[in-house]
Amino acid sequence: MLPAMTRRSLALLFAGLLGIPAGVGAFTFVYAKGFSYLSPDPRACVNCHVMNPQYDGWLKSGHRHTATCVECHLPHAGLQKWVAKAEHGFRHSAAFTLQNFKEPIEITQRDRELVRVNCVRCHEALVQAVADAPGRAHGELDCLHCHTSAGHGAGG
Amino acid sequence: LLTNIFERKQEARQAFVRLVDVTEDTADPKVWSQNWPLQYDSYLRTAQATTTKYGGRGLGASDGGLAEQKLDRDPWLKRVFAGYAFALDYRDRRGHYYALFDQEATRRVTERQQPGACIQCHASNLPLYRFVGKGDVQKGFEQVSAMPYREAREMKDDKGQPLVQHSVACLDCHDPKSMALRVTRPGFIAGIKALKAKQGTADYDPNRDATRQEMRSFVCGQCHVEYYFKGAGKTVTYPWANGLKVEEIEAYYEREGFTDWVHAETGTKLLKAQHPEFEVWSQGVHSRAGVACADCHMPYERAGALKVSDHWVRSPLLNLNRACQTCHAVSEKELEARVLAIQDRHHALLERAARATTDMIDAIVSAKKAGAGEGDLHAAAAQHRKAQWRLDFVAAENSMGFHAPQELARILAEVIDHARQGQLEAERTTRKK
Amino acid sequence: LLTNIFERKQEARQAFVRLVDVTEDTADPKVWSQNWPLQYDSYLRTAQATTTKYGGRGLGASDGGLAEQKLDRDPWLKRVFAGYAFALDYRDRRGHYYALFDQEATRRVTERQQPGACIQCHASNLPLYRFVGKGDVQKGFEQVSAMPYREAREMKDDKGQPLVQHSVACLDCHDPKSMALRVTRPGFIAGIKALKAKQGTADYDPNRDATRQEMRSFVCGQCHVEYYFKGAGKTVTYPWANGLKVEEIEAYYEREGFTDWVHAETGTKLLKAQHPEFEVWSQGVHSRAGVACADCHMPYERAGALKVSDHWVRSPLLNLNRACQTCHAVSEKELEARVLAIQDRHHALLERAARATTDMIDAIVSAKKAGAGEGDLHAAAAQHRKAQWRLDFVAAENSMGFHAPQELARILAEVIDHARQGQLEAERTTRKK
Ligand code: HEC
Ligand code: HEC
Ligand code: HEC
Ligand code: HEC
Ligand code: HEC
Ligand code: HEC
Ligand code: HEC
Ligand code: HEC
Ligand code: HEC
Ligand code: HEC
Ligand code: HEC
Ligand code: HEC
Ligand code: HEC
Ligand code: HEC
Ligand SMILES: [Ca+2]
Ligand SMILES: [Ca+2]
Repeated sequence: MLPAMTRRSLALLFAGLLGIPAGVGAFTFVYAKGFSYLSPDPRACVNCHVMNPQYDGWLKSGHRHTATCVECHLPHAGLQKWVAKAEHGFRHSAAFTLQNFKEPIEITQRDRELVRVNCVRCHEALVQAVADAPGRAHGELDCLHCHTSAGHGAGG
Repeated sequence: LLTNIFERKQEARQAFVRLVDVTEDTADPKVWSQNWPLQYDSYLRTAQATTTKYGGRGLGASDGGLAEQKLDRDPWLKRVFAGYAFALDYRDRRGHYYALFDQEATRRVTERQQPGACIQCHASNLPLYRFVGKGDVQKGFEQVSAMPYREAREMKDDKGQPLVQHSVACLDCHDPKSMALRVTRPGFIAGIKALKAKQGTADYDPNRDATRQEMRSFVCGQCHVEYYFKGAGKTVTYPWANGLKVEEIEAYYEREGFTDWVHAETGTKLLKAQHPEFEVWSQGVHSRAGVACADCHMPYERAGALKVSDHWVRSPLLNLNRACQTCHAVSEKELEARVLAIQDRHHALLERAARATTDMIDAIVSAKKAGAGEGDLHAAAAQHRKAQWRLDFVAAENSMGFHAPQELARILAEVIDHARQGQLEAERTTRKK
Repeated sequence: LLTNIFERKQEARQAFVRLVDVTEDTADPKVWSQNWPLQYDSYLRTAQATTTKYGGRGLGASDGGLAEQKLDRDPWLKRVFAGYAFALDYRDRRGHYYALFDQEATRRVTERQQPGACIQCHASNLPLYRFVGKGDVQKGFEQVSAMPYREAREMKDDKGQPLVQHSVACLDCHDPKSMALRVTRPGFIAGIKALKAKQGTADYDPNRDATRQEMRSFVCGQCHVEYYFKGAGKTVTYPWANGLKVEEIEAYYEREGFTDWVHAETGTKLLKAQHPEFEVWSQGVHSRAGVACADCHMPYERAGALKVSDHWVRSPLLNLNRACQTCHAVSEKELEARVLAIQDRHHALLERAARATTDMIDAIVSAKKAGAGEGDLHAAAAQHRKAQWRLDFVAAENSMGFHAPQELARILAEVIDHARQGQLEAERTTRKK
């Protein structure tokens, strides 16, 4: 039996090579229900208890009837979507398995912007008059500046 | 639901069609209203009289027609402004609709000589500036500032049309071509440039360099700021070259050797502070968190299928759900209670600081009666100048403590320290004898 | 790998297994550790020395072994406490591990006579109270309070086992049967009851009536509070019958006609304020929002799949992500900057208030030198008493302004007002002559 460290690095290498969702190797992937990433079912995301707070928040939010996790957290243009799923899948599964992530979990800048794009995607009609200020540095209105709890709290 | 959203999209298609063309010469908001009726309708509401516990009392309780007279409500104001126009007539603020009207009506203008500089923040004045400056706004601004108030106010263009007709209006905050936010007040543009230079950014131009979120505060910072009229040209100037903190601005004035007026009772050379909302907000946790003036004073409101900015600029306490609740998920009652907890505490401390200041004035007056000369009262006068500047900086700020509770309490503590030391110095002169 | 995740899922299910039985007599945390090793491990960490800009400096920079000497860092403390034990030795606080040790080591105990009352907050003392009270904690508490310190400290049970061996420990905050939070300090139980009565709730019992969230602050309020020793019995008493605000507590003491000591230089009868964290927190926006001491000082941390409370009770600045980020979605750097903005502003104002107070002391001293008698100095003494009470209330509070920034700045403003007026009164006496 190989020492833990080597096992991990091997698995990561293996995952890296495959470059497919979940990353940390087929076994773990299945075991951890990594297939979550292929499913729009919110419960899928919270196979990882580390995300229970966000799931609980979502259950309280006005969006529980209208938007699932992936609606906000994954891009919705064909290819991009699969790339992001793979990237998420790898990063989250790896982090979860190695337990080397910072808590509370903090959304990355990239994902934050991704979410914002999804807000506008659904609410375009409503916010078309305000969503952008053409010709100005950082002209796009940051929905999360006011709606931080959207998707995860009473505020939406 | 989806169909629901779909229908909305249909409606929305027709939003903001430019029916009329608006240009740099379109000062009249009525014209803009044809393109942007929603914003115009709320803008007109600034004519409504509103009241909150400490907010501006639009209707003149004390004398009909005009806003409430602060001098009657807080008699100590008369005392600390002795010898200055503000001891004559000093009222509550009210909605933007009244900006021009109230300026003309105040006895500070009707009974005292005032310069054209006053107009910078009380009228939609770009056409005036461009006309006088022959196309050059900056030149026009400088020349208008130096004119007597009435002359500037009654300027007419070549066709004999009056150039100053409208209060704060669309043109002042929006680029008529793109509708993007912009700042137009020469005083602000020069002031923010000097501030950024001090902070290490050379040649700053807000209309070019500011983010959208910054602009949502800058447009207000055009007017809700401390200012003075510099030199014989009476150029409206924002004293920010040294920073925005109360002592940084004070240091700026000391370097300039500037004085607004001489106190009638004590003979001390004093400074006047005006509505430093922008400066005070910049010291609070909301500004740290990137919360802009417009976030609270012009929150989005849902108008049919559209979300638009509420142009009824007013006290957020009249609109807590939109102004606060998107960020603070607590009841309106609790939000109001939090504001009042801050304001009541602040108000009591302000009264205490005012008492210390008038005690100092009493002491200097009786010292003079007892024969103390200017030389003897030098130390007392120095304290009077510091105390008055700080007291006024807080009293003239319009949020009754909310914009930066700890910072404003800190400044009031300094008022008391300087006022009581001024009192000590004054009493000592009589002891010396 | 597989096993790694497998373990996670196991942990997730497993609850506490009771390996040993703990009872009201189990003061030793080592025993509890067998059932709750995670909490015990973090609890032990309170022995570690930590430092933040204004937080308690665990290691004695100024003299090895003990925490840093405040009297050396802030010499004005020596002056304002002249004639009192606190002018002898007054150090920074540090972790709970040291509570008992530091109390025995202070010169306030080694060189001054102190009562058993001191032990209420520095040791796990329920066994002692029950033993002395023959099973009745309240009786035991009263009798122990009246004893000389050493006698109480060295009490032994019938088997000759020392009754006081442990610093703050599990038993003090937890019911050994259910592990539920509980308050055990007689002083707190009586104090909160009096406070609730004033607020209209008769016969309040925190262990019966408090919500869990309230208990998350009450357990701390057992000790992090202002107190005094009432009467000859030296009963530890929390002066809350009139409310928790600084002036409400002052009014309580005036009604009691209580005095802690007489100032050596001025002869004024003064009050001592001790660590009013609970009282000050109750005036801030966090307590309004229902944020408890434990939320920030004992945040949950994930140990595998379990969530446990971090029993390494310490400065939240050492643990910003868990202490704050659950509620504030901003970077740790920004959070620290917000705290320091509050603390730096507060610290500068505290220094200003201290200067005003020592100036007043100087003035009274020279007035006495100049021959002023007690009668002449009556008015000055009244101001001295008010100023000192407020200054100490803020200085003894341990968050350097954070727990309630505006309220603490407001109190410091009042310190300055009273101190400078005391100075005026003192100087006037010499003028009268
Ligand atoms: C294999 C376990 C696991 C699954 C399944 C999982 N996550 Fe995560 N997720 C994590 C971990 C661990 C982190 C923390 C990673 C870090 O901070 O580096 C995380 C972080 C995140 C973040 C914040 C960090 C970032 O990348 O921006 C988001 C958003 C997120 N997850 C969304 C989702 C969504 C949506 C799903 C379902 C489609 C999902 N997760 C499924 C384990 C998982
Ligand atoms: C309506 C949009 C929306 C939906 C639906 C949604 N989220 Fe989020 N999520 C957000 C936003 C907005 C943030 C960023 C919050 C912030 O900036 O603090 C976020 C942040 C996160 C984070 C990072 C934690 C943080 O506070 O930064 C995780 C993990 C996460 N979401 C997981 C989920 C999971 C799991 C689901 C489904 C149960 C879900 N989200 C559903 C909008 C959404
Ligand atoms: C400056 C604060 C702010 C920002 C930024 C912001 N909103 Fe809002 N939003 C509000 C307020 C205030 C309301 C409530 C309006 C009302 O109740 O009339 C609101 C309401 C909404 C609503 C609900 C309308 C309804 O059904 O009641 C949606 C959807 C919405 N915003 C989406 C967005 C999106 C998408 C963005 C980003 C493009 C965004 N918001 C940016 C303040 C903001
Ligand atoms: C999958 C589509 C979708 C996405 C993505 C989405 N929303 Fe929504 N949202 C809706 C629907 C549908 C409603 C309910 C109908 C309505 O009010 O428009 C809603 C309601 C809201 C409301 C009204 C309050 C409430 O809870 O009912 C707010 C505010 C809001 N969304 C903001 C946001 C923000 C901010 C984001 C991005 C973080 C976002 N939405 C992402 C579809 C979406
Ligand atoms: C976080 C919310 C918030 C922000 C940001 C904010 N304000 Fe305010 N403002 C308030 C509140 C609350 C009051 C108190 C209103 C009252 O007493 O009725 C107030 C009062 C005022 C008043 C007096 C209003 C009246 O009715 O008398 C003015 C003028 C003002 N603010 C201007 C500004 C300017 C200019 C800025 C930006 C530089 C700003 N505010 C930023 C919340 C805010
Ligand atoms: C061109 C100058 C100018 C600009 C730009 C301006 N204001 Fe004002 N504002 C005024 C004047 C002048 C008054 C007082 C009017 C009066 O009392 O007659 C006023 C009054 C107010 C009041 C008091 C309203 C009341 O009901 O008491 C608030 C609040 C306010 N402004 C906020 C803002 C905010 C927020 C912005 C930016 C979005 C802003 N102002 C931009 C000049 C300006
Ligand atoms: C830098 C911008 C600015 C300049 C310059 C300015 N004002 Fe104002 N003025 C304001 C703002 C903002 C308010 C609303 C806030 C307040 O009332 O404190 C106001 C309020 C007023 C009011 C109503 C409240 C009161 O004070 O009675 C009057 C009258 C007034 N100004 C007259 C004048 C006169 C006269 C001058 C020239 C000596 C002048 N203003 C110059 C910005 C300005
Ligand atoms: C005191 C400054 C001020 C004045 C005067 C003003 N606006 Fe605005 N306006 C704003 C601000 C701030 C925004 C928000 C812009 C942003 O977020 O980029 C805004 C936004 C708008 C928008 C974009 C959509 C929306 O509602 O956010 C339109 C259209 C608009 N204003 C029209 C007008 C019209 C028409 C007038 C005159 C009747 C006017 N404005 C007067 C400050 C002002
Ligand atoms: C766009 C977001 C946003 C809006 C709008 C907003 N706030 Fe805040 N508020 C914050 C943030 C961020 C803080 C800092 C503490 C924190 O991170 O929660 C804060 C802090 C506060 C505090 C505590 C700080 C202090 O000075 O005591 C109060 C009280 C408060 N807000 C009240 C209000 C009220 C009342 C309104 C509306 C008039 C309002 N806020 C509007 C985001 C907002
Ligand atoms: C919202 C968070 C928060 C809450 C709630 C809170 N505190 Fe604090 N506390 C702090 C911060 C931040 C500091 C400053 C720490 C520093 O300066 O290193 C502090 C400092 C302290 C200190 C000094 C710590 C040291 O290292 O010197 C003590 C003792 C303390 N708090 C006790 C309490 C008690 C008792 C309560 C409840 C009655 C409480 N705190 C509530 C955040 C909090
Ligand atoms: C009501 C609870 C309580 C009582 C009674 C109490 N203490 Fe403390 N003591 C504390 C708390 C809480 C701290 C930590 C906060 C601080 O240092 O301000 C502390 C800190 C100390 C310290 C370390 C810091 C310093 O002051 O040098 C010493 C020594 C000390 N106490 C001695 C005593 C003595 C002697 C007595 C009796 C005269 C006593 N204590 C009574 C609660 C109490
Ligand atoms: C039985 C009394 C008692 C209780 C209960 C108690 N404390 Fe303390 N606490 C003390 C004493 C005494 C000290 C000072 C120890 C020393 O300096 O020797 C202290 C020190 C501290 C410190 C300073 C730590 C450092 O590193 O500087 C913090 C923070 C603190 N307590 C917070 C709390 C919180 C939060 C709670 C409730 C969860 C609590 N305390 C409960 C008596 C108590
Ligand atoms: C100064 C007070 C204090 C002391 C001393 C203390 N605890 Fe706690 N403990 C708490 C608080 C507060 C909680 C949170 C309880 C809640 O949220 O209901 C807690 C929670 C717990 C829990 C429940 C699970 C968890 O972590 O939240 C256990 C088990 C526990 N403590 C064990 C211990 C043990 C063992 C000791 C002694 C080594 C100890 N405690 C000493 C205050 C204390
Ligand atoms: C359980 C939730 C919670 C925790 C934990 C918490 N806060 Fe807050 N904080 C709040 C709330 C609620 C407010 C009030 C404003 C608002 O509603 O956002 C606030 C306000 C503030 C403010 C502005 C008020 C003021 O006094 O200036 C600061 C700064 C702040 N928090 C910092 C911190 C820091 C630092 C910590 C950690 C040591 C912390 N908070 C922990 C919920 C929390
Ligand atoms: Ca001025
Ligand atoms: Ca005391």
